[in-house]
Amino acid sequence: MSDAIDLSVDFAGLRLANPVCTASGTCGYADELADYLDLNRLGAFVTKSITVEPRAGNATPRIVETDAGMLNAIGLANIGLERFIREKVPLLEGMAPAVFVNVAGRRIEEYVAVAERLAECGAIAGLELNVSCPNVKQGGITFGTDPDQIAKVTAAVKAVAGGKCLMVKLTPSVTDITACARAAVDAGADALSLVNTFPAMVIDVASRRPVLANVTGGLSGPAIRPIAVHLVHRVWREVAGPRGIPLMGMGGIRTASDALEFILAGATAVAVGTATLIDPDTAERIINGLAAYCRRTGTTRLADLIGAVQ
Amino acid sequence: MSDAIDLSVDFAGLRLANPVCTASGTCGYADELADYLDLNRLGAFVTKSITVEPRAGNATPRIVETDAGMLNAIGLANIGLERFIREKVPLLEGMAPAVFVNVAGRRIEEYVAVAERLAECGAIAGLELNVSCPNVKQGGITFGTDPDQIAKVTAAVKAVAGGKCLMVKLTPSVTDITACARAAVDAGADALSLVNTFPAMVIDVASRRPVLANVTGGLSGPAIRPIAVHLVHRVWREVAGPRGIPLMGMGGIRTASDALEFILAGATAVAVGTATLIDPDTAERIINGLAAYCRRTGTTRLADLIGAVQ
Amino acid sequence: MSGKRPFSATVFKNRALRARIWRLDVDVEPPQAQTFLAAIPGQFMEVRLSDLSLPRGTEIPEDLRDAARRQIILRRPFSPCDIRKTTKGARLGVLYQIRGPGTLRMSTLGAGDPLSLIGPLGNGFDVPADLRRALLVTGGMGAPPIEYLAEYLKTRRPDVDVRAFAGAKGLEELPYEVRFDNEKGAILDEFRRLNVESCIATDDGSVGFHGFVTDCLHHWLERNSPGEGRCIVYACGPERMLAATATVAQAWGLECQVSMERMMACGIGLCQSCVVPVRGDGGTAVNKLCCKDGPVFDSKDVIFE
Amino acid sequence: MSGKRPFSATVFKNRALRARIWRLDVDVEPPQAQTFLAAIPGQFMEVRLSDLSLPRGTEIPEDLRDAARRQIILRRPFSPCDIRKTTKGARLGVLYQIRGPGTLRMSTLGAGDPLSLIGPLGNGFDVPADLRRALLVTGGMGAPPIEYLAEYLKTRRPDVDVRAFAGAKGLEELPYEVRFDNEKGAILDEFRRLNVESCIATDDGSVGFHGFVTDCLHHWLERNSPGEGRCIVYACGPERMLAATATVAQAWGLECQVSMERMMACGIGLCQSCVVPVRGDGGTAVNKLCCKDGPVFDSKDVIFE
Ligand SMILES: Cc1cc2nc3c(=O)[nH]c(=O)nc-3n(C[C@H](O)[C@H](O)[C@H](O)COP(=O)(O)OP(=O)(O)OC[C@H]3O[C@@H](n4cnc5c(N)ncnc54)[C@H](O)[C@@H]3O)c2cc1C
Ligand SMILES: Cc1cc2nc3c(=O)[nH]c(=O)nc-3n(C[C@H](O)[C@H](O)[C@H](O)COP(=O)(O)OP(=O)(O)OC[C@H]3O[C@@H](n4cnc5c(N)ncnc54)[C@H](O)[C@@H]3O)c2cc1C
Ligand SMILES: Cc1cc2nc3c(=O)[nH]c(=O)nc-3n(C[C@H](O)[C@H](O)[C@H](O)COP(=O)(O)O)c2cc1C
Ligand SMILES: Cc1cc2nc3c(=O)[nH]c(=O)nc-3n(C[C@H](O)[C@H](O)[C@H](O)COP(=O)(O)O)c2cc1C
Ligand code: FES
Ligand code: FES
Repeated sequence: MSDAIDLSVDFAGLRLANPVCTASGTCGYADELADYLDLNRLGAFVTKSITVEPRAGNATPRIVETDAGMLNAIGLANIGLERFIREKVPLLEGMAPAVFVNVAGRRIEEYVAVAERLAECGAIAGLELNVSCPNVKQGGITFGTDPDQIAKVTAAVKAVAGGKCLMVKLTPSVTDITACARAAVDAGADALSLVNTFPAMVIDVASRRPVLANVTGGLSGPAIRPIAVHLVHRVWREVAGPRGIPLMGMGGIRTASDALEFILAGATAVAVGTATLIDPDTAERIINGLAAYCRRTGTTRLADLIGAVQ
Repeated sequence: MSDAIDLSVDFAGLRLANPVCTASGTCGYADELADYLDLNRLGAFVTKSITVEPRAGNATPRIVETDAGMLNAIGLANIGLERFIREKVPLLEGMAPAVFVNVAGRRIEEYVAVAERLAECGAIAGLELNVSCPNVKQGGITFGTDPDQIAKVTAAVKAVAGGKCLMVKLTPSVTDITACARAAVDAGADALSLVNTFPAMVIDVASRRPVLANVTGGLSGPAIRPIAVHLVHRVWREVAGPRGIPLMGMGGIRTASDALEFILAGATAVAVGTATLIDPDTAERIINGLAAYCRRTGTTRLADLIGAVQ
Repeated sequence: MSGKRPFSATVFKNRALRARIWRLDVDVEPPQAQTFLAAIPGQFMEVRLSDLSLPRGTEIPEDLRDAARRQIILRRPFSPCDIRKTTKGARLGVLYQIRGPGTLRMSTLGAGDPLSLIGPLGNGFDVPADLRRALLVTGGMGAPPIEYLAEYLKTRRPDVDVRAFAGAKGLEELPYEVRFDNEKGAILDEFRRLNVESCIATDDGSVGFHGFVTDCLHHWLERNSPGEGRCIVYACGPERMLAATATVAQAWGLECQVSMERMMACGIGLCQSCVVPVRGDGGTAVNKLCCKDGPVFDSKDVIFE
Repeated sequence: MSGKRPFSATVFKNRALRARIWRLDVDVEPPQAQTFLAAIPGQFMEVRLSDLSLPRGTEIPEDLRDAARRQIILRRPFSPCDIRKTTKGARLGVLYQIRGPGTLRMSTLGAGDPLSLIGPLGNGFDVPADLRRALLVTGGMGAPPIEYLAEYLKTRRPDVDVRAFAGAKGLEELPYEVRFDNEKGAILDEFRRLNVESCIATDDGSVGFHGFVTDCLHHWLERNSPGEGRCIVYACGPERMLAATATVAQAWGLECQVSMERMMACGIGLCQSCVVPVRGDGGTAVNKLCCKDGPVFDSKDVIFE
């Protein structure tokens, strides 16, 4: 790679070697992915959601494929806060990329409890607040669609986050995503990530039942990319750009061109989710592709492309 | 086809020979499609949007393909109310299927003006209110996302619709689609159609410009189907089912199985949009496929499947 | 009447002419064979490519790798470069450039493969009975309908004098067989075989005249003048080239027909995606459909971008 | 260490055994050839099928036509039915049933085509050193790993007595070559070649025993008893069949290993889509991953549906 090209970006004060990150829930707690990808090449690593108590998640089937996408209804299955800190945080310690831990809960106190404990971990650079998981019966999506609730949970977590970068993850299934973005930023969010999955459903016409045991699931993958690019662009133009808040864009990213669409639309970082499930080394191929694009187009600083769509 | 199978459905008092319809904006005013499809086999025909004045629509490019979908930003290009009545309504007169005319406008008075004139045309069975077009700068989507506005425009049109079946078309890009559905039904809608397209954007990374001249467009096609099925199911369960209001479901329907997903989710009728652009005889193939499904599964009345998902 | 439904043709042959320019021949049986044999150059067809496989990863050019991943759904429009009678029906030639996921998939077609087509669609070039001279101008992948027009005129209208002007960025983008003739320099074999004089222009000067094809046309007119009788300029290529051709034609007082390109979702008049603004009555702009009213328009009517 | 990345194998052969049951053989070169030669039966691989073409419309069975249209993105898991050394590396056999858009596309692969694989993945069947008898039970498309296990045991553990019980809905769904032996009636050629006695059961009685394969197993145990030394029942097939096999094994006090199936998005432990509930310490249910902790589990641990 030409050393004249600078892929690094400033993400709310964190220097990321490049903008390419993992998307929560598609990369485990890092160790699962290490066999398939050089984790140290990532811009940032975002863990799957952590809740106070361990959660078994939903019954199977938990996934179903759709045209150019997939539905998941994992149900925030995770090992719980304490086991995470005991077993997984030590593994994150040596990692070069910034580590974000995705935090979920049903009530504000649960978010606060997780954030409080994680604030003590030196290996963790930031928290991503999952206020928008569509696959949990109580809570989850209700926080994510109500700007007041977003503000409350953001402010509460901010108070205990001890200087960690606080990123709030927005759901796309709202009438006005800029209202949610504004609420999070006003309440102290240092960054925003978008988009989470879309509530969706597949019916097996032979059995006349929903395919997923949970009935509905969240749609991700290339199918949703053009909607996600649009939402990133709106949030960038109306909220994040003017306020100097960085965005982590995601939704169907599979190639460097896909990532560039998000960057040009206003994302400082991008996250790869579903594509990692298909080709676990996708993030690395995207990083190489971004460098190649810069070389081809004479771009010396990738950061100059952020929000640069005309 | 076995004569023991009854594909017909009762749609707000209209008897449709089968549930398969065209989706507004993908089938012209009927004559365009006649070379490719036996129009008389359709359940209902829904015209492209009509506005009071003729509209040239947006600049080109007006479409761009995406993964398993496409964006359009036609901008309600149409010949205007008077030319429509003069040139197109006579062609609709002989048609066997029920004809719905899709009505659009920027202000309530415009919807009323169009509806008033169309109420006089005997060839027209119903009106579809497009309160949700994402590709028109003023108006359009703003009506569609605000339950109060939906109620107002619905009530105003209902007052002049002179007994025509009034169907209100909902946008999927809202926090709570059931609130919009309820507003329309409370204001007098006889039926609801959903979903319209999702606001979306594709950026050409070589030129660093949006591909569409209009910057954004509406995403349609198989990519959105699982979201649309979910929304139809929600509206059916929470509003339409209990109130006895029929739904016309659409979004990515391409095969009989796709159509059956919508029917099982609660749609009384289904509309084919993007798939007609690819294979103009799709609707006919779906009708045949529905009959085959009924035969295979021993279903004598297709209408028994409406909302029958377990 | 719903007689224009999609139908299945059969691949006869598919091969690369240049790195990115391929030629596909497909066989069409009756009754569609008849409608294609009656087609006018400039008419096109919509081809379904979405179910075909991608070429192997290594065979996909670097710059198309990301685009190749797009899971396509829409048909693609192509204007035949050749339509001829066979014992069983008709054989259509498609000259195509590999530009994205659709044409990449097209290149994996092999003999015997089925291919779903809709067509012939749109309005082709108008060839009036009193035509005496046809000046054919093509730029880049505007070639196919012009190539067919040349053949069409030579076989059906031997009374018309035909000459061709072909432009491209460079030799690699010139969708013809180039030959070197001792006397005339580089010539295009397709036109030579038809006995049509051709002149080549390339932006990079890699072959033929170094410059625009419209300059070639202009120079030729300066040297030869349009001559006696009705003379029409027929053009297909990038919009800027069509606009320049129209300007040259106008300067010489010649009629000019241009075949326009637009992104098309349906190709049959349903979606309104392909509008071309033309001058309506009283000079106001009116949108026409490239797929249904075109793709061939009178250049005087078109409001170029 | 990121040595398990997707890699490209090359198709050697691909052919139909029955209407819906095909066999694919792919060649794998070093270094992956070594890891596959060291693979344990029951391990699997994730195959990328999304870029392949669909079969012609007419070759797609009626009941799969709608499903065939799905534009797939996920890889598909398959357990090799055979892994053997070649001069250049290893050859993997994949026995597959056409069930949807992925396997339909798989059937269009031809010799020389590249195929992207990840693997070998998961944990295979455990074959302890003191094993004396292996009772192999398969239902439907549970066949491939069991077939490989039979061969694996015969070649690497000649000290173990192996017997197979194969069930299916009917003859057409039995993914083996069926032969008729004058003495023994219908037998499975794959097992005969390995010198493994096999017993067939079909739900419709179209071949072999009319009934469940677990009844076959039970009857056989009644007639023969498990015998001396350690005996393990190895099973792969639909969950209900696995549960029934576990019950029979338990009734006879035998160990039983089952290979489970789940809808898998990734196959490598990232997505948590493939959980199998097992009895944890103290009897509480704990979720294990079918792809990473399995697909082979001790039947005593599994909480069947
Ligand atoms: C009436 C008509 C006739 C045509 N005849 C031929 C022909 O004979 N031979 C040939 O090689 N090509 C022809 N084309 C263009 C051809 O349709 C496109 O090259 C093809 O659709 C590209 O598909 P793709 O998936 O490979 O690339 P895509 O990714 O779909 O397109 C690659 C790029 O090509 C451009 N493009 C694609 N389609 C169009 C279009 N319809 N109008 C303008 N720009 C477009 C866009 O800039 C796009 O970014 C014709 C187009 C029209 C409208
Ligand atoms: C570890 C493992 C090993 C396997 N080995 C083989 C093999 O050797 N040979 C073989 O033919 N098949 C095998 N399968 C099943 C195979 O993966 C599916 O048949 C294949 O993915 C179907 O893909 P499709 O696109 O054709 O059909 P889809 O449309 O994806 O599936 C068709 C139907 O099959 C069922 N199905 C698909 N995938 C799974 C799954 N993973 N678990 C349970 N049900 C499923 C669903 O009911 C679905 O409706 C294996 C599965 C697993 C998990
Ligand atoms: C299997 C799966 C599990 C996911 N789990 C989580 C999760 O635990 N927390 C979260 O915030 N997002 C979760 N997501 C959402 C992704 O992080 C991402 O926002 C979304 O999938 C869009 O990106 P993609 O299209 O690249 O997958 C999950 C997505 C998938 C596919
Ligand atoms: C090219 C195009 C034009 C459309 N024009 C209109 C329109 O004028 N009025 C309207 O209500 N919906 C319009 N729609 C939306 C469709 O009627 C339909 O709601 C949507 O496309 C989802 O269905 P589909 O996925 O089957 O296309 C248009 C869609 C397309 C693709
Ligand atoms: S391409 Fe659809 S109207 Fe022309
Ligand atoms: S399939 Fe993804 S964790 Fe098992």
